[in-house]
Amino acid sequence: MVNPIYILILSLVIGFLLTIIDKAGRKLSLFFLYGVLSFNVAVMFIWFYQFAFVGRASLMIHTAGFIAPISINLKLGLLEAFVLLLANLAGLMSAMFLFKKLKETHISGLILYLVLIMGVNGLVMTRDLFNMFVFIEILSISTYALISIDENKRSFSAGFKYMIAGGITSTFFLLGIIFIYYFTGNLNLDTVLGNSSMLAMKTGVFSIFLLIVSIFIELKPFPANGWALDVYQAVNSGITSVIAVVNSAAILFVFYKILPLLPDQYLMVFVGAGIVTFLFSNLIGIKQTDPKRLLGYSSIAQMGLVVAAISYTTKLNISQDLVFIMAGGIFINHFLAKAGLFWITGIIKRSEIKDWGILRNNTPLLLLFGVLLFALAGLPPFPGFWAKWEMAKIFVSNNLYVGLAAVLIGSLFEAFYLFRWFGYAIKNERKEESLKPVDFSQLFPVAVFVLITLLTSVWIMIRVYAFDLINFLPVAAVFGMYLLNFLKAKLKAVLAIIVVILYGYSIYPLETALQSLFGIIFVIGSGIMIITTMNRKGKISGFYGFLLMMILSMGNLIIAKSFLSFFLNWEFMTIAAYLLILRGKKGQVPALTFITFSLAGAYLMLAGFGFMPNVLSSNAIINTIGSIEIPLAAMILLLLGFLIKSASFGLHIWIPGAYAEAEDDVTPFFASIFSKTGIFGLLLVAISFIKHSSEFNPFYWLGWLGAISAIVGAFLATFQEDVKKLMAYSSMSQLGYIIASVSLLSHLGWISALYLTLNHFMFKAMIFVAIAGVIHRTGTRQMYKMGGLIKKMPISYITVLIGIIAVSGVPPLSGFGSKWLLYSSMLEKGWYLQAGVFFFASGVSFLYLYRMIHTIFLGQLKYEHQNVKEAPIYFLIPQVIFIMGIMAISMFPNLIIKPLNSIVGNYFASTIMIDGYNVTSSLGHWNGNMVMMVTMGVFIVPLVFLILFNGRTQKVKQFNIVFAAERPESPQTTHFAHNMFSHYYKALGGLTKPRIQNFWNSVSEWSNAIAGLFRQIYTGNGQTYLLHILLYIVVLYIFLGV
Amino acid sequence: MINRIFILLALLGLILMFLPFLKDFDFHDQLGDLSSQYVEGSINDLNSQNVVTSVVVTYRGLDTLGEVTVLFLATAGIGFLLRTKKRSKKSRKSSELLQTASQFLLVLIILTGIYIFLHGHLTPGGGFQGGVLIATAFLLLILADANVEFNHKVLHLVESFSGTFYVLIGFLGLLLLGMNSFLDPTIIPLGSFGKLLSAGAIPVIYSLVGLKVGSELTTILDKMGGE
Amino acid sequence: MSITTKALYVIISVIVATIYGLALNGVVRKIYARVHGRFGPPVWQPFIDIIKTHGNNVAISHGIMYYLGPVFRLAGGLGTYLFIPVIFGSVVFSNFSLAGDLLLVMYFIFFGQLGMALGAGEGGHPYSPIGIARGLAQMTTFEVPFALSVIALAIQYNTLNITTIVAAQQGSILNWTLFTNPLAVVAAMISLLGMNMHSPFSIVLAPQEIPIGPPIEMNSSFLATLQTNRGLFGAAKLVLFMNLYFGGAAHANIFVALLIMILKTFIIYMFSVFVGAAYPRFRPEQSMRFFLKWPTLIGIASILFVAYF
Amino acid sequence: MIFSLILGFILLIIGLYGMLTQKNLIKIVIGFSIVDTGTHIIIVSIGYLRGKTAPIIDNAVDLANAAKQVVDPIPSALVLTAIVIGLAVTALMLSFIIKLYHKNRSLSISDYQELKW
Repeated sequence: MVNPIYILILSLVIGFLLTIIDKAGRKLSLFFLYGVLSFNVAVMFIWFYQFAFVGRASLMIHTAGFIAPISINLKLGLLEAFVLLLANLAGLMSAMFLFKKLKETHISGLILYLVLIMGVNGLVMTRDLFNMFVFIEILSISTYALISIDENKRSFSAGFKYMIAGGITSTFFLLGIIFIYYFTGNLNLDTVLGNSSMLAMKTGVFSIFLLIVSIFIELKPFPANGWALDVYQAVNSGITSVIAVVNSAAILFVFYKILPLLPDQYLMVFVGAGIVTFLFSNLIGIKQTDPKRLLGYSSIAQMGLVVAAISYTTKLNISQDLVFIMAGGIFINHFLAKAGLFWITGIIKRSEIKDWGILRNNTPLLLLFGVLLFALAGLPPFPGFWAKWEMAKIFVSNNLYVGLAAVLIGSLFEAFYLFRWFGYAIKNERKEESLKPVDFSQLFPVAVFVLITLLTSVWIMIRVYAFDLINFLPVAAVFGMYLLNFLKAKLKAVLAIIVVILYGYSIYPLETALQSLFGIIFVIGSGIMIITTMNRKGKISGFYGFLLMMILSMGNLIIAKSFLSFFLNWEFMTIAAYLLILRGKKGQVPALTFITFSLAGAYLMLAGFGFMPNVLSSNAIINTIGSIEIPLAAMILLLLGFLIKSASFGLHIWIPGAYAEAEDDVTPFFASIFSKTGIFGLLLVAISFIKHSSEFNPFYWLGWLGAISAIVGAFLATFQEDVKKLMAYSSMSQLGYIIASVSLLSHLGWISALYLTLNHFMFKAMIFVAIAGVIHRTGTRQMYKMGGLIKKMPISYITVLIGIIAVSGVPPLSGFGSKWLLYSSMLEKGWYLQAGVFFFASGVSFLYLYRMIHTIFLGQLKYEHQNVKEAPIYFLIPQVIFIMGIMAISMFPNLIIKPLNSIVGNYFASTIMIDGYNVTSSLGHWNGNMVMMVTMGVFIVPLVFLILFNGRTQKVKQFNIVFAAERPESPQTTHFAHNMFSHYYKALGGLTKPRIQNFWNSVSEWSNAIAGLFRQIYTGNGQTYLLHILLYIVVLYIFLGV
Repeated sequence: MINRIFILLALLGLILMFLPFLKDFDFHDQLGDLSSQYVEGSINDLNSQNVVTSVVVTYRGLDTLGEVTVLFLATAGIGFLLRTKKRSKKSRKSSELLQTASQFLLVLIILTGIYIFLHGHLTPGGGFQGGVLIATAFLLLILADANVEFNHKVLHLVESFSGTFYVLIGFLGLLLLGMNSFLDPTIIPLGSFGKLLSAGAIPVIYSLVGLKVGSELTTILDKMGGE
Repeated sequence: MSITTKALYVIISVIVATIYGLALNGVVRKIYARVHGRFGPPVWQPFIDIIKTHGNNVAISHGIMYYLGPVFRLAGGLGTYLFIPVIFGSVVFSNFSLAGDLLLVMYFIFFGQLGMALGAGEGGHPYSPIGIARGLAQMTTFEVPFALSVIALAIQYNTLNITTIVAAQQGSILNWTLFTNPLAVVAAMISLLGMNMHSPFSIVLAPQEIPIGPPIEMNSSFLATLQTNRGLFGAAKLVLFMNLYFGGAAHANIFVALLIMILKTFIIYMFSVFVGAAYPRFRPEQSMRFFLKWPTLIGIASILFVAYF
Repeated sequence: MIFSLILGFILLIIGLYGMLTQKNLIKIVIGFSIVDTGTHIIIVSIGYLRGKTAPIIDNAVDLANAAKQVVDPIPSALVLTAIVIGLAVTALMLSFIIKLYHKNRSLSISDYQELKW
């Protein structure tokens, strides 16, 4: 084994000699620089391997032939090796990134860089307090100097501020050391730790405080961190990434080393300070438009979170594994992602996130950017996700609710600004200028870090959580499809269908019929819907991968065996959905709204799952949830999370944008399939609730919420001109029905819930597919621009017709069954007023349905649509399949009622009687088959009659109407379409005001205003920053309450 | 104004924080365990008269290496920062007295510096002090003539090799005495207590430190003097 | 019961209802004329109209949906009627009430309206969708008090089965819903005004100034079908109201029972006629808002009344 | 109450006050130097033992009983390092000022605030 002290020796010797070596040419110097840096990595890799996989005990290296505490000693254990491996790797990669710069700059730059990395190694390994000070200074001074690598005024002024701050904090550090020496007579950390009783009095704690707080300030706590932000913004990206990750990692490790000095009861101050930093930095982050400053805020926030995690785990003394996942997870996540992103900012060199559309010119770089951004946002499968999961559990189990809330809100802010950035990169208008070809030396480091991020993620999934391979499928699908990117879209679609079929086959048979029901919707339904996408031409990169990701993760929800697996796939699904929405032409803003709301929901769920016991079972969670009692708080949190997905009233504002702006053949997935995941979630909670009913019944209120969603959704749909928005609000309304019927918690209620679910799945799918075909042909979503298309697209018309009959609940189609079940169950339960609201809502649904079908298909055909053809066959196939499905369950309701009866029979005693086709509830009866027969009878009799009496009618042309004694010629003025229900709008008066939209707008404005207010503290003046630091120390000491 | 109040508040806060320490502070009556061990060890194990030197060079040798590195970094950093600026020729002339004296004093001061670091293990002083003294000699030259040109090659060579040898001596300890012996002075016989050739490698290290500090400070002065 | 017998009964039932409905229309026109001081058409004028329009040779069609519109409309009327038991206890007039309960009837009402709306829409005349838009919008509002009132009934009788509801009202006039739950009846009767589209809620058709609504482009047999339906559908609605709120028609003798039905439905109809003759017409938004205010509150009150008192 | 310690502390506060109130960059660095010096005085004071001599084992010290006669050598060793480090930082700060002055011809800290928020 190589003694790690050789890292110091080699670095120093080469550092000292570089001036002379450089005389022989820069190439040689660079060779030595990279050589030493690679040596560092290699040494640390070997040691890391030894500690982690061979199980070697940690290594103590003393110096000068004396054993500590007489001499200074170094320690290399698993943690040290881990941190140093990363740090050295980042050092090497950053040096590679800086290759061009280092080739040209003064030789001192290389020396400084080399010694900086050496300082990091020393700092992490040393166990002597004063030696830490020395290494911190080595680190700081080399950093100060390297800041000037780009010679501009901004970096000089930032550097000066940095020096002032750094100088003062190290003074305090020094004072802390000497005070501790005064009390203990020793400087060796381990000895001091052993004698900590000597520091138990007030002045002793004060000394420790001085020591820790100065390190803490080096970690940039809010608000004593203005200097760091300026540095992040101004300095060359390669150096910034070193400062942000390598230096921070070393300092953080020092913090971790010395933290145990502080008695446990004081640790909460640092937990609090860390969380405050996380929250506020992310809050201010939402105001940032400069990517580097934005990343700076994010860095600071992440460090705050790591500090909080470290302090808290130190306080609690929990198991090492958890510490590793929680603090280590956040750390490594931040480390890899932040370094990578800083490098990318150095490649792109655009100081406004709005200009980042240029990134699209380079697909590999865009991909790398995406992975890193998603990792930073704490999404699965990246390490930050697992860390937050564990954090939620630990915070909850220790009743640290405020902390958890702050962390989650902060995470949401962070995700918001990161995804806004991502949106600009993906969607913002591309300027004419093209991206210069990216040097391999600059791309390589990013790629390496992305690879490590992915490997770490996989490692955590396999080794720590022991996930089945099936949980990897969603991600594997993305990569698989990326590799097959060269294929034509049709081929990829076929492939996707095959994958879905194989997947379905592999999870079949499911344990229960309830699972099978959702399996039909999520998997089979998706498989059918993929046919629609075969109409696409070209390669369509980045589509099928995400589509498969969404489908497979939805499928995994059904078979998830633990909450974690459920949540993991839930997040996968959200990511995929986000990316699919973002693909839409104007998808930027809707996608951002969607992801913000979805992540808010996810964080609520995360908090909720924090309250849940761990489940170890070989059965799917949906089947075992009945035996688990969900605490009330968790239930409410989870319900809120699921309600966001099912676009319940108040949480619905993402839905019109997301549905409307997603590509037309993707919207059916969202509306008919994706929306059901929220319902699945509600059922999950409800099943537990019915087995352990508590005093307070959240489902009663959920019932009302469903009712309000139904009516408000219907109102909103009525006043839309955009057909997709109309159907989006219609979905909100229909999901309101389902939410309410789930909330009934009764036999009939759940039958109606599942019936509605299945019905909504089919009719929403066919209507949206039909509409996609219409939009495909006409090129517009504004309904009033269409009209008279019945003659051109008869099959689509029939689909929509059957669809709207099924939506509206008019007999004899399946919709009536759902309405009958719904009202019967509501009245049975005693929810009379709610039933009244639903009656109203179902009346209003006629308005928008008629508006849609009339405005598009009836009335006057526009001249520009004279040559429109029927939708392509790929649109028609799914339509026909779903028509057959609707007709089947309409003719033979037993096909569905009987299975549903038996599914729900597992949870409630049956309250209906099924006799032949006659379904009898305690209130009424319904014979679907007979209704169908009678209806066909009464329809056919007049038809035959009419044909007999009036068989030969005269076909007339389009304008053969008498209209105020004239023959109109302009379809636009003759087509009564635009603003069709203006009178209704007037009549409703105050009910139509967009109050919820206004509410969320003001939430957004207030957050921005508050962020704007807080960032005023960063005046840009170095003295103010120093004042912040001093005040911060004083205030923190007051909070310490010694 | 409000800024002033905050400044006063911050300083007042700091004073109040430190006050308990100041109030309770009293000098220790005797050495702590570690210090006593150092004093004993310096006499018995290292044969070094100057305990501070023993501590600096041996017991806390890693600190000293770091310290040298810091100074080295400062030199490199200043070189890096001021890399592009052309040396501006100044026409300021010093008094003849200074010019003459500087020539005369130069050697004397340098010799004194060398004495100080060579005797670092015996008398007060050491590498740093000696090095600083050497640098002052060159400062004198700069003061006397702002346009004085030093031989950078020599400076670099001295700087680089003194540092390198310092590390290599430490490395020799590793090589000869085992993994815990980086910077162990006992690679060279300890000699007899109180003599110049005692304390093992301590005088060698201190001499190298002296050379290094001297050349580095000179470089710094040169660089900054040029601006 | 064999299918043929059932079919026979159904045909009898439908013919009786159609004739009655059309006659009722004639009577109303007569009454309106007399109120206005005119002589008015004969009572059998609707029958003459139907025969005449059927006799027209020229029929134009704008397309299949246009063709099917009247069919839908009549099917809706027929179906609605057929799912209602007309005479309590009568086998001939029980229709297909076994197929479903009150909810089925309420939703089947929409069947014809929707089909007609679509058919008229294909005609391409802008007045039809204007009328439809108004009609649908108004419908959503008057359905609210009606639905609330039906919910109140469901609570009161603990069933949605029309026959059972009628059965519960037998015995004494005081058992009628009119007396046991007057609030529900008030709410329902107000919404009946909207359903019948008489003044003040006649803006949907705007019958005097410019004829608006689905029939505008319908001619010959199509119009005849619509007119037939108007009779039948009107009768069906009245029968429903009679069953729900006024004790239904029950008597051992089927003809007496029919007479009772005619009498009751006539009075119910007269209510809306008289109101229509007495009040001026609302603008669309006025009428919609009207239904969402007092009638709805009354409906809610009726639910609260039966549910909690 | 120990005079030297208090002196060091007073210097620390004065230095900080100077750093916080002076607008001139060079004066700020001077403030920093004062802080540094104060710190060094504090360090040395802590190592002092009443009535003991310097930790150099010459004729003034009894070889056998040396540990009882000398002041603490460790703070002296530490202060040496601290001084050098302080020097290095100060030198670097001054270089920064030189660069800033070259770029902007101003020594007032309020002229270097373009990075903010």
